[in-house]
Amino acid sequence: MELLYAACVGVLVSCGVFLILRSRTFPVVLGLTMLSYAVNLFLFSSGRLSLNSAAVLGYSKDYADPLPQAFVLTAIVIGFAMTAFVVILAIRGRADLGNDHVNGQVPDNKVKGKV
Amino acid sequence: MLDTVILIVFAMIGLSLLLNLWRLLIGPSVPDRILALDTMYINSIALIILYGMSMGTGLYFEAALLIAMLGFVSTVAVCKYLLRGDIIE
Amino acid sequence: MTEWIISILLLIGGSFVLVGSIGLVKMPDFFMRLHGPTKATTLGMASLLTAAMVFFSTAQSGLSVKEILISIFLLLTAPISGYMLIKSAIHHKLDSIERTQGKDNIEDDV
Amino acid sequence: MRLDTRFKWLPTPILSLLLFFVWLLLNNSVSAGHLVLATILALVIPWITSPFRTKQPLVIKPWLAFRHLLLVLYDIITANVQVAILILGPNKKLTPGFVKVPLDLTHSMPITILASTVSLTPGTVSAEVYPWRECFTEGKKPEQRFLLIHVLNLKDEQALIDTIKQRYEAPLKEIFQC
Amino acid sequence: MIEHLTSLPVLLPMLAGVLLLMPPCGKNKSIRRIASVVFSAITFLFSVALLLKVQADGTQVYAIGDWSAPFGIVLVADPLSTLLVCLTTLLSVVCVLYASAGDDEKGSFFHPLVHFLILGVNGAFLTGDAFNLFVFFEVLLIASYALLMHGGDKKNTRAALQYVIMNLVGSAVFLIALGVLYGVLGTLNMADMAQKVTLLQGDDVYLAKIGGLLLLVVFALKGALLPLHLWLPNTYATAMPIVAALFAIMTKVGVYSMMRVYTLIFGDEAGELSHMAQNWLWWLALATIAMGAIGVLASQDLRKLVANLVIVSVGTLVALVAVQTVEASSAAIYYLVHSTLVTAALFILADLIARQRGKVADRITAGTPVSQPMLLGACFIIASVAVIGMPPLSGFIAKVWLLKETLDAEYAMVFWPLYLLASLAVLVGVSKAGSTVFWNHQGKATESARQERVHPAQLVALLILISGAPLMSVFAGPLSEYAIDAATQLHDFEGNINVILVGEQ
Amino acid sequence: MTLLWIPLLSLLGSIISSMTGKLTRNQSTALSMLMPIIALCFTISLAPAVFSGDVIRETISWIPLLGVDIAFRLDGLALLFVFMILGIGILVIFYTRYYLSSKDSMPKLYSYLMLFMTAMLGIVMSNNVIQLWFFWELTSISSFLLISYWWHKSEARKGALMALTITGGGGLALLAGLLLLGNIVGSYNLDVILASREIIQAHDWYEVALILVLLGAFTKSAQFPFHFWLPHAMAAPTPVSAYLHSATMVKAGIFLLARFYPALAGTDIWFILVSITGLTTLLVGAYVALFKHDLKGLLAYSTISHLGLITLLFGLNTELATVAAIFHIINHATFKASLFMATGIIDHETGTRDMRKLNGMWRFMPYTATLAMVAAAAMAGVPLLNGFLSKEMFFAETLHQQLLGSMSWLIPVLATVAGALAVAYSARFIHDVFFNGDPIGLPRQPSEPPRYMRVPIEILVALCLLVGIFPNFVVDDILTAASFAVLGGYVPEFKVALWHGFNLPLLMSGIAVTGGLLIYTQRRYLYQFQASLPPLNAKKAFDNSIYVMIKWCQRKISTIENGSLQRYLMLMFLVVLLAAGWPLFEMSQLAGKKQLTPIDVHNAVGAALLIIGAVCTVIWSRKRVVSLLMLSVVGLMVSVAFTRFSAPDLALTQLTVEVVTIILLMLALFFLPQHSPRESSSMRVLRDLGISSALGVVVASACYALITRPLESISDFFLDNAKTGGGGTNVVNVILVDFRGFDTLGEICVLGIAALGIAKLLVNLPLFMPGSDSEGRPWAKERYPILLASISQSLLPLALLVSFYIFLRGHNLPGGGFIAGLVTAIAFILQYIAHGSNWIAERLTINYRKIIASGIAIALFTGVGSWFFGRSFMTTWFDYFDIPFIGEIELASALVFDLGVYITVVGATLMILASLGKLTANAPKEEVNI
Ligand code: NA
Ligand code: NA
Repeated sequence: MELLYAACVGVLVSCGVFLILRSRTFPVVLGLTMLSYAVNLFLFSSGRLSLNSAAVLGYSKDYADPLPQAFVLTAIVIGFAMTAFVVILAIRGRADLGNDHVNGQVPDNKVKGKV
Repeated sequence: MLDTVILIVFAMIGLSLLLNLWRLLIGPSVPDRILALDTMYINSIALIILYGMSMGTGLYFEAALLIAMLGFVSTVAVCKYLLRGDIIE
Repeated sequence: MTEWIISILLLIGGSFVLVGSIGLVKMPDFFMRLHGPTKATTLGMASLLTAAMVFFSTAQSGLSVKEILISIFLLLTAPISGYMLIKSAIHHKLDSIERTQGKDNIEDDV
Repeated sequence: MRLDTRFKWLPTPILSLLLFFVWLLLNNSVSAGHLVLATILALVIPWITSPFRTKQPLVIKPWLAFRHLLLVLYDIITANVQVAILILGPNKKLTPGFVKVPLDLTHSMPITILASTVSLTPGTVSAEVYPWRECFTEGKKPEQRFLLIHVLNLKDEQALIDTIKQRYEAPLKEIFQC
Repeated sequence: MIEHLTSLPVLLPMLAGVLLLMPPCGKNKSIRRIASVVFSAITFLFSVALLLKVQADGTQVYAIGDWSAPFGIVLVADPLSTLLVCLTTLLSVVCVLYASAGDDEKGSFFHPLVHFLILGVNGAFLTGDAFNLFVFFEVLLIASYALLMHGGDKKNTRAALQYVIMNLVGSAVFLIALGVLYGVLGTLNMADMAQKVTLLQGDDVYLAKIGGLLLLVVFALKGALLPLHLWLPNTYATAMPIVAALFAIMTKVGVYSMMRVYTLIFGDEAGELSHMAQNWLWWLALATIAMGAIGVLASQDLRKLVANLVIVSVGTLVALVAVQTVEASSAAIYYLVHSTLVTAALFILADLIARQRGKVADRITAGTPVSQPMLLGACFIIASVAVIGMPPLSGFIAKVWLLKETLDAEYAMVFWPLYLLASLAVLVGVSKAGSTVFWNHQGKATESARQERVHPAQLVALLILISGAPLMSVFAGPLSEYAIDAATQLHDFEGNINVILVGEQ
Repeated sequence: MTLLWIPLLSLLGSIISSMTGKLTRNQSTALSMLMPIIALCFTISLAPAVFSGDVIRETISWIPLLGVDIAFRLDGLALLFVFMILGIGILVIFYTRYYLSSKDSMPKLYSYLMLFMTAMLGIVMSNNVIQLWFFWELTSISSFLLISYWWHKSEARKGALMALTITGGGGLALLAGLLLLGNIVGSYNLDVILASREIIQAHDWYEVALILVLLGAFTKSAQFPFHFWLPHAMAAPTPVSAYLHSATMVKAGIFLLARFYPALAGTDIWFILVSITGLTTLLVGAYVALFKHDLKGLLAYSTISHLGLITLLFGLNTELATVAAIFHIINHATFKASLFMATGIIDHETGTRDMRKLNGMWRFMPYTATLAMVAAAAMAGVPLLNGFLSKEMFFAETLHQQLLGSMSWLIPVLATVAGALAVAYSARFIHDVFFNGDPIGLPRQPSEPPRYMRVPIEILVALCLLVGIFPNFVVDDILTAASFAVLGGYVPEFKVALWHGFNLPLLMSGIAVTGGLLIYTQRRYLYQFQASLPPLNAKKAFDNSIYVMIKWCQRKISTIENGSLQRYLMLMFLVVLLAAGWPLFEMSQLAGKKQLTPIDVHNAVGAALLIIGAVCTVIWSRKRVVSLLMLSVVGLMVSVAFTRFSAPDLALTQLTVEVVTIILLMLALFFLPQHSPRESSSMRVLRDLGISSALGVVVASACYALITRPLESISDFFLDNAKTGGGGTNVVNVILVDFRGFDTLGEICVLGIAALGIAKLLVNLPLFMPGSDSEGRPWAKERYPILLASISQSLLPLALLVSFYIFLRGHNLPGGGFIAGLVTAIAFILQYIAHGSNWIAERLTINYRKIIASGIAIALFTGVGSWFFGRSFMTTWFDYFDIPFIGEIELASALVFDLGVYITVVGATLMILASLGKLTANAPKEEVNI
């Protein structure tokens, strides 16, 4: 299971990073969201994986490490605030600049094969 | 026996989820995909409830409850988007 | 005894959920696909939740009935989700299969 | 049809009752503390949310409503078995169709309940309420409304319309007295 | 109150931010301005009080919620962090004062956002917990995002978008780093981490190294170290100048964090991991200086120029951090304060000049003369002399000091020529810019530009900053003692552990 | 009185004169001259002690930790320079009174001049090398200000900039050199450095330090090839040129050579560098001076030449040469300053300095002409004048050296050639200006200047004569004292005399005079030859090189900072890859020793869903809606994973956040274009794929390495103390509101600030609102579907109830303020979706700003509350109360804190959505689809 978990984190990172490297704001925002999923899973796993041991006293024999869970909670909330901001900023950017390119302008050389 | 049954039902839900994913992937239309996603939400409730039962803990009930409530909101929001574009107008 | 009840309820629930998803995949057009998830899945969920209710009521001390709540929620919301979906399908003018009757009952919504 | 309640402090008795029970359900408890809390919530929440409620007809016949609820639940179960069979059977046998059911109900809440019922019961899903609200001002000129439904396996259109009107719409009219 | 002094630099800005959103500050412009200035002044005074206390009684450790380290979050006020807190709060006084002349009304929520930014910066300086550091980083970042858009235009939006996206990625990296470190060390209190690092064995060492290097990436991004500096020039050059002036402290947060992490956690005691980033830091710092110098020469407007000066200062600071000796750190501390004040002053000056030059604004080209050449010119000369590092102002002392302390470093033979050449580039860039802007006149000023006068509030703000350079020079003696004291404590592994974890003074 | 007063008085003078704007010109001048005169008198009072061989010292502690002190010393060399600086300074101030027109600001020039004077005094009196550098750079700054005094003239600006660049660069080299010296001897004290000749010259860094110091000296003293700034500095007012660019500042470099002579000189490398540079400068300066038509240009090059001469003398490494050098410093200062002043008079009276126009001035201003001619004769080295004496000594010294081996004869020959050239340009100065026919097209009718304008020149010319005729009487003391200082306490036998008999130097002088006159008379041929050479314009070359450099920088910057976020991000990801990947390769084994958990089928399904969802989000990223739906699958599966791995709180949070995120992204979908165009080339895609998969692999490996290792963490403390110390059984929640409540406080601040920021972003936002969807379908007619509207109304109370439930139980069971807040917010968002923002606005008049503020305030004040119980911030309190009938209940301050969280979350979330909603509610949708 650990391998599967790590693989999932890796896939999320890859997909997130790939999307972040796109040129339009929407995919970038999607990528950031995806990356934050990956990061949350990663941070969460720093307390190791444990089954049926929620850190609620009296509900199980041994308990998962609660500290990373608290960290991830904070991270999720902060990530949410940041995502909200960047979404609205992207909208603002589109409104101000007339396009949704992350660089604020659509490159002239849209010729294929040219970066 | 219950454990076996739970395993079987797990498999059924797992299969359902895969079927949902299949529909989600092939579409063909956006409403099709939304429908598949909505069903996936509901099937996840089943999954979580089953987890709870297999672990013998009710700690995950609220998660299921929230999926029930919130999956609906997402579905409605996406549909509203398809219909009107602006979801909060 | 309760184990039997729980098992049967679970199996029924699981089957209905599965049937709903099968319908989702199998049916030929969107409108027909909608039926499975709105009905079969909802009932299946109700059955599963009842099983859970019985399970927790017996496994732990005291009655556990809060699972009903999820069922209530689903019963309240599933038709509306279906309604919103079918509205968007109509808006998108999705094709229904040839033999669908009464297509002219649909009004153009724009 | 009545829109206003008897008690100012209890504008929506059914809702309050629902909240009261839901609270107890959520907490799995009928301890004194929760009873008090449930009562308080059942009174306070409707009061807080009252601005967000449009005036709706009141349930005049609660008992009838309860009976109707049981009937619908029964129908849901039977209908689902039927639908399951339809789904698992060969697709070719199915003859889907769209049906327009004329409505006698005028208010949105009863219409919603009817549409939900229809969606949960035999092979039908509510699709649209015609005419759209944008073309129709509530309470002004009660125009004829239709409910568009999609039927999974349509055999007899008129029979279906009659069933819906009699089995589901009529009780609702009575419950809400409209 | 006195026993809670350590928490006040964090709590007061939060309180200020909150109160400024509420009536009567929320509605009334003048009340809001007065309240904001008063609040920032109070925060500054309490920070100074904390500084005095730290000087008198040694490092202060404040356990939030009475949960002692490593379990709870502690605030650690040592000479270095307190100094930076004072600097930050001073900057905030200047900023709100300056903005009260009218800039604050070019968008909503300026004052609360400034206080929230200060909250984040002070928190980052004071916290002794790595995850809490992340939280405060985010506080200051989100506030900076919002402030960046204050009174902005289209260019501004574009820069902000890029800045935000890069920093979001940075935050993700930060979290991964924290995850790795927690996963290896089982703690995120920095002193505790330092202690645990010494006990690492086997492959765990390399996992910790991943965490440490990723943290370095994050701090390098915040601090604008090459090649992660690319966000800075546009961001600072398009932000409203007073905001950019305030941002002068933000890159320093990154550098400060580097100092903390790479002296305490991965410092001398860290065994295999000690000084693991030194080589990286060193070469990146050099490249940053070079890049900044090139940028200074290339700049076509004043704000861009100052932004590049910020990059040079970051490179210089990081080079000093990389030397990792007490002496170099003390030079870094002095240089940090100096460069923050001076670049902030230059941003403000660029703004005042731009206002008085009308259409050409702050572009380095012939244009209409400023309407108050004596005042602005004098201030510009002072700031320039300071930033170039010429006597008699603070820049000269910083330059002498940092050259002296890098002489024995491994790479001095690369650093010295590079740094001196960069200084020359800065000299050429700044003097060329100044003589063009002030002396190369062309065309007539528009009526509105001609009537533009420095507002008294702006003047006071400017003078506070400008006076920093001569004061830091005159009081270089005591300041240098303070810096060395701060650097000594920064490098004192045992002492830090004892104070934070054991609670001994 | 202490030494400090000398520069201090001068500084005081600078400040005083800057404030004389309201006074008359005479008053201003008098006041300005006062301070230097006092300083001069003071210096004179100190002179006897110095002449007797004492060195006066004065130290004030400044930055002891750096070894930087304010330290002054007055020895013979310093005394000589102080006399020159103050003496000529006073004369220049006096002269300036008549030179400046009424348009020019006199206080400003005086102030700058005296600031410069301060700096010069500081240099020559420093006893600490860092302090020396301090004043060294101050001369650069004040010289910049003085050259650009007429800043409206382009050449003044450019000349100032050039001077600053060259001398500033040299200054940096000097600093490096001085720091090295300080490091070698372990002190910045000049006394120590000067006494450490052996240590220094034996040190590995000696050559480097020497070169650096010489760079400083040569740039300042305009030695070849750094000489070109000096002629352009002539854009300054003539008094400034007289003072800075002949008598004092350019001598600072020479002073430096003299100052460090005891420590640095005497080696071959010193000889080679200094003498070759001096010789070259001597010749180049003298040669170029011949061709200058501008009077000041001629004088500038002549200055360069003379500076070269002095440098050469220092390079000759003999004691007598050094004495000669010092002597020539004095002589050059007197005649060159007077020549500049004379030029100033000519310029002042005629309006031009062009020698092609200036002819026959003798007739218009015979008195001035006489003075100028005497000074020029001194410059040429005519007997009876001071220039002759030092030049004789120079010639003599060139003969005595053997350092070029068999080619040593070259030096006297070249020296003679230079002497001839000097005679030639001096002759030109005299003949071309004062005789040579009638003036051509002068702007002004010339006449004698105001009487007192000539006084400074008279004094200086008198000095030339005095020194020339009675050298022993006038300069012996000071020359001895200065030489004593330079030579480190040893003065050779020297005799400054008018007549040494017929000897080789005299012959050389004779050849030089004859040759010079010959060159001048035959200059036509020389001019033709010069004209045939390609023109060499130093200013253009300098400007060009600066321009080229700046263009290069701009190109570099624009290629590096090309505004492409993808580039920046790629760099960042590469750095991350390196940082995280590198240590992975150092590991011996990735997997740890922890017992692994087996995979079960539903986990596999979940993982499959997650992975496929993620991959499809990427694949369909250009079909934005579909991509978003795929992302939802990922989000859902992440929540499911949290439940699976025992994190119910996380699952709840993730779920609620997910919904709000989706809604936000729906908004983005509407306001942003519906599709992403295909923009990336295949190569680009391949590159990105490479980076992203590498990163994925690295992070996954790190993750795997972590979770397969056992962990010892501090968490047991939380598990042990949650109930007893925090009063709750949900440890995660207790951590959030108690152990690490500070994080949570920060977190809600982030949320609140984000909401404020978003509201800020939305002010005056011009939105693109398409009138149809991406496939061109117009939007549906029904804005608020009827069934949705009524069902959402019914859900609201239910959702509030649930959120209250979740809020209340949070401390002991999964839930809490944040989740509850989001549930409430989502319930309201549903109302927005179902009814629109106008409908809400009619019913709910809440200022979200205040809500957020009060939420944070509640949390903050809960924390502060503990102060009143003498505890630190955020110390929580809880207790159990037995209430009759109801039973035991727990009251905890953490609950109030959580309430703050709840309120902030509701406020922030709704503010974000409501602000956008309000903006679009009444705006018409456009019929265009962009
Ligand atoms: Na809207
Ligand atoms: Na999220």
